[in-house]
Amino acid sequence: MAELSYRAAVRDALREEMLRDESVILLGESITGYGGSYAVTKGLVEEFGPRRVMETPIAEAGIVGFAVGAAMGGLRPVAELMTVNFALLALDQIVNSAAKFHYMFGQQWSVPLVVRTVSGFGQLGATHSQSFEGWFASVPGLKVVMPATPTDAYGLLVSAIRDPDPVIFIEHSLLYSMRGPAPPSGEAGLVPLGRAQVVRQGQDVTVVAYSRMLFQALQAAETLEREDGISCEVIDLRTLRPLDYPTVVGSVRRTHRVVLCGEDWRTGGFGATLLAEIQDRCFDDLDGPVARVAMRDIPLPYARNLEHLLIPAAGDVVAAVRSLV
Amino acid sequence: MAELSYRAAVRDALREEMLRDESVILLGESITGYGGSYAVTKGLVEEFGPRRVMETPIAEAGIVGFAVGAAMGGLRPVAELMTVNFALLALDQIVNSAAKFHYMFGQQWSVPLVVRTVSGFGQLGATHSQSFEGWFASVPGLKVVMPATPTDAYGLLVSAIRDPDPVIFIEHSLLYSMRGPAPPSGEAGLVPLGRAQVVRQGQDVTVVAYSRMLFQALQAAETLEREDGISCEVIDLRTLRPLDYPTVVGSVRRTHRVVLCGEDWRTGGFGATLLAEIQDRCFDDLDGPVARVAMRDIPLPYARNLEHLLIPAAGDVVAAVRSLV
Amino acid sequence: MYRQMVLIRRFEDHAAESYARARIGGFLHLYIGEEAVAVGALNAARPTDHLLTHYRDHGYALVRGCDPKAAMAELFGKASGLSGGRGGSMHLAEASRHFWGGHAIVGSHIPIGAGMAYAMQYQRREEVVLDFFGDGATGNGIFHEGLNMAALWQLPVVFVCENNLYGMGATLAEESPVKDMIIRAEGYTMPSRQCDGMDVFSVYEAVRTAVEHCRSGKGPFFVEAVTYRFRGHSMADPELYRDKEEVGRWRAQDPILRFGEFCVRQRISSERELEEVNEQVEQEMLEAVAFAEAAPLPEESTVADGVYANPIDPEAAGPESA
Amino acid sequence: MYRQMVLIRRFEDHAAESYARARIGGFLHLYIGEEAVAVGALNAARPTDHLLTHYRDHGYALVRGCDPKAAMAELFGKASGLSGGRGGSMHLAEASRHFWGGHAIVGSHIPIGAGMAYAMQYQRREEVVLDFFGDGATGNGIFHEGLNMAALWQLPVVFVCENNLYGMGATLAEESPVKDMIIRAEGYTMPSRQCDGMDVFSVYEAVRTAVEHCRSGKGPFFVEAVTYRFRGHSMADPELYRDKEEVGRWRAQDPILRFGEFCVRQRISSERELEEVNEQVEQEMLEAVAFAEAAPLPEESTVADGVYANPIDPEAAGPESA
Ligand SMILES: Cc1ncc(C[n+]2csc(CCOP(=O)(O)OP(=O)(O)O)c2C)c(N)n1
Ligand SMILES: Cc1ncc(C[n+]2csc(CCOP(=O)(O)OP(=O)(O)O)c2C)c(N)n1
Ligand SMILES: [Mg+2]
Ligand SMILES: [Mg+2]
Repeated sequence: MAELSYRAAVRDALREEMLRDESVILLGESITGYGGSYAVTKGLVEEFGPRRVMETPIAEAGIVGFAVGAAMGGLRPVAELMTVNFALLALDQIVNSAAKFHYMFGQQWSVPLVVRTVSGFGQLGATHSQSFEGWFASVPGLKVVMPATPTDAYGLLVSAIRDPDPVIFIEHSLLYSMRGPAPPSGEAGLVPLGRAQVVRQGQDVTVVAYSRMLFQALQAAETLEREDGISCEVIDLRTLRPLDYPTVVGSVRRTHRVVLCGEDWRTGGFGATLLAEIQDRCFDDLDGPVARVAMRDIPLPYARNLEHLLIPAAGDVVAAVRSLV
Repeated sequence: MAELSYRAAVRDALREEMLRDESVILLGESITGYGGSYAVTKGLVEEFGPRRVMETPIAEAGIVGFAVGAAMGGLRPVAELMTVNFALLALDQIVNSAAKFHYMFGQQWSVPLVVRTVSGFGQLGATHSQSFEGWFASVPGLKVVMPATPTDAYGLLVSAIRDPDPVIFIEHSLLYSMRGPAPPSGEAGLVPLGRAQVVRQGQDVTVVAYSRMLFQALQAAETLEREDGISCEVIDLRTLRPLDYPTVVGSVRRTHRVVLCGEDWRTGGFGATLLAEIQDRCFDDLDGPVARVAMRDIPLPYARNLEHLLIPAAGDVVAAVRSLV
Repeated sequence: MYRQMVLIRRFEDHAAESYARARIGGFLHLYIGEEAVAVGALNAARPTDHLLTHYRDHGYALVRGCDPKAAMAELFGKASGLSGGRGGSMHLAEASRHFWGGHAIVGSHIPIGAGMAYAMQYQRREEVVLDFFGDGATGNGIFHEGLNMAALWQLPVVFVCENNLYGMGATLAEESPVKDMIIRAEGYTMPSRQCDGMDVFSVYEAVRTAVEHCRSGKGPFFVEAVTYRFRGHSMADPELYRDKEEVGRWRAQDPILRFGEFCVRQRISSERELEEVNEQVEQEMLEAVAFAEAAPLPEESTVADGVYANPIDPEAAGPESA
Repeated sequence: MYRQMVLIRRFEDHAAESYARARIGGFLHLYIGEEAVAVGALNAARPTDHLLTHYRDHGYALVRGCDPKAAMAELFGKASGLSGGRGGSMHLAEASRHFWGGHAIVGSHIPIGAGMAYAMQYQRREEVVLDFFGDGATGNGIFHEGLNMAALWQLPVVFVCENNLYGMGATLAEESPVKDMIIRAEGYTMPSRQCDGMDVFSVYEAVRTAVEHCRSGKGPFFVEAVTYRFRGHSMADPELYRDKEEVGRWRAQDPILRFGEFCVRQRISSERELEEVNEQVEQEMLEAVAFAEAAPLPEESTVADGVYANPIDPEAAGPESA
């Protein structure tokens, strides 16, 4: 079976949608000559020209506002924010413009916009190593997608571009070079928004993850199987809003134990959001508290040894599962 | 006993700190001639002059960035953001400048800054009726205060101004005219950051609230006592970060049932944050799921009847408590 | 144009009165005194040109041809309001008339207007964009980002700064290092024109020039209309920051009086004819208020409708597949 | 000044080499080619004047007098680094030398500099603020907000735009409607001066004028230094967007060669003396690297220290009071 990288999968989705639909345009910082800070859009300006692949000033709020307007004017913009950290500068446009117009103006128009951005770390320092999916996922009107595999990156991005609502699409810098099976091309490769996937079946504990943490969870599951004989069911959420509760709840009802994995801060991160929702739906099914693997509440330090201490890893998932069983 | 309004309590705290310490300055939009959009700073520019009460352009990010710099230069700025909705525009400066410098630069300096802002609603429309305390409270390096009473507004604001760390101080527009006992003046009126208060003692259910929801909770507690004979313990958090877990946990261990009250969105709001932390600390003490009273996940509509449907009220607290008992 | 200005004035008088009767809630920002700007500007453009405004939006809506009944019903929070009662005074819109809303976050619609202009240019459509905002908005970073992009990409968008000399309570001197807003355009080498916002002709000419400039592919244009609001910033404003004398001086410049006198002087209309217009409009406004009063509230069962254009309900999708 | 330029150059050569050996991680933005800007500018100011810069900050730190050992140790993520290993290359700082940091969010330190300048003015202190940023930063709203406030309140801050003709990969023409950054200052009627950023004298004179202007209470000043980075944006940059020929043309303008030739021509120093400086500096840099290599890592037990200056631990406060 053909393989491709997560990076190439994102690029393929962009390219194919641009070929299919002339109204799809890209815009962002250093996405042309530089090819994108993670080389995702490399080659696209050469293929589609600067009218469709727009190099922008360093102006995150302006980029998203501009894209909202372009969407209202009939285009399907895909705006790249270089990393999710800089999305803070665009938050007003995301929350108060993109997410609100459809409802607030009485459904007169929608904002078919995709904001692509990236989470991740690697000695980048405190301002460049944050994860804000919990914040985005709390905003009514937004959809939030965080793919873990090339197949999902491709299939979900195509769905996001075709969706009439604003979608925040968060990639992960440490996954770009990861390879996986190439998705079936065209419609067969579409992955619908709002559907989680059970990536590994198991009976003892439900481990919920997304993006990079999926692989930490899978690795932990193998360790636990081998060393402790614990069977983990691993769920990849893929879309954080709207969230596929039937899949999560169905699993919890069978295993009665849950570990949630994320990279954002423990206090108020997406793990807290999900914990609360699971508690609401499954309190009587739980044999113990829902465990969370998350970032400690510290601005991520630069020093390699300190950073290493803080970044959630497979070992943390193993420890969390063991604490429950 | 002398009474004063929540508005006057905030003003008194500002005024007294300005009299005590020349390095305290105020800045914000329409805080001079207009007297502040909620008339909190009325009269202060006349008393202290425009050097200490600065009218700013409409530039939220700039205001907070400027205040961060002023703090680094030796002042104690209190920046007013007209409402918490506009704080979205300043989020980068709050999260990446104010909250990070102390840690990221190896503790070389701190940022003694207070950002005063306001939550609330009243047919103001979707962009002007939001609550973001859950977001702020998730940021390491920030302190977050939401007073409910004049006494606390006074005492906590004085503490916030004297604190060396950045504090987000969120008032409530619907409380400004509320009157309460005047705080003892001077040091005796200080209320320390990070301490909750048990406002009403009870045995059956712990009801955790802050800001306006405290009064909804107290009203609900009376109804429940009267109509159902249920005894509620009502806790006013006052500070959301750092949070006074001993007080909350101590109460939960006695009552075994909890209702959390807030005005931000159910999904990912502060209620979810708190629920997760209580679950971590008290799972075995709980007789049932932690209930939440929160805003439904809808951009708040303008129409009075629709808005009324959505805003958390005492009746919702009553229903939540009844669902547990 | 006389009729349009009177329409705005009388609409707002009734709105203010309905606000006092608590039929309208929240924020109500009146346009009284500034009517010549919307009337002059929108008459200089085509009805298909795209329109975005700040929250002080009643005037633009009415000149754009929105039904005063539906506009008033929106202020009353009724289902038949322009935005279904969801938006209120600050969020009037009528997409079919290319009126894309009042926007309540100061300056937020400036890059949005630039983006719409790009969409027009991209699709080789003829419409240009008109984007209105106040003097206060020019201090915000989003103003800079929007103008910068429009200049960089030479987009067909007219930025109209309604300089009414005040933000909310801030005077121009308190909020800006420059008195003339057209100086702002210099940092982008964007052509600009200042005009008298109390004179409908002056506004018309400036915006006419701007629209033609844009439509002929020469890029964005910046218009400053110097004007004055006769009322407070919103109905909640106690107006402590300006004196009666100053307001009086500006009231003497009332754009409706000025234009009315001009019409009579030039024998375009008689005083009687103008009086008739006033009366017709008043009648129409009484009907609009009556309509808004009688209109049904939004159904409570619909409160959650429309958060998404494509609501995806995983609960409805059945058990997962994998 | 020759020594300072060589110091920066050699420091960064070693940093690049250490990055290649994976002793330094994350982002490493080199200043090579731009040395004349930091050297010219900081020599025109007092050591007590406040300094804020963007993430391309090694040069400023060294000219300000920070110990190269501690700077290199910071790049290595060691406890004895300038910021205790918490900051890394982008976040050097030394408060005791009034160097308030490299800042990694583009433009974020621009209003911060304005605020510090206000604090100086307020306290009637003599220090002025120097705030350095790139051409790319001028497209961001925060640039506008910061300059606007500085102009409005006439603050003692010198904004130095290091125009190296590129953002990350964007050319000037792609990111800005104006080629000369001093045009940006016009929207605030802020005085400005353009200078040759490859010529240490040119920078010195411009910044000298600016600093005197500020110190004498005349308000902010904008300096544009046109310069060029000889290396990629950061070590991760494949540099696909500019050709060797262009880089070669600028390398011929190398500020160190230019200044060295000048010194020899004017008989200020002999070639031999310059060579000696080079060798001394090289020696010093070898020591700095050796120091950084040998320095201890931050203690893991300290990882949570310093999130707050006043950590309040309610758990430690004992049971609640009520
Ligand atoms: C980003 C933001 N900050 C603050 C406000 C509060 N606010 C509403 S209107 C206004 C004044 C705007 O003045 P100007 O742009 O001159 O428009 P005018 O009201 O004079 O028409 C302010 C500060 C807001 N709505 N949005
Ligand atoms: C707000 C923000 N957006 C994007 C980035 C990513 N980024 C880092 S440096 C850079 C280019 C900056 O160019 P310029 O200001 O000219 O400085 P130079 O690197 O040329 O010195 C970009 C886009 C960032 N750090 N912050
Ligand atoms: Mg105004
Ligand atoms: Mg540059």
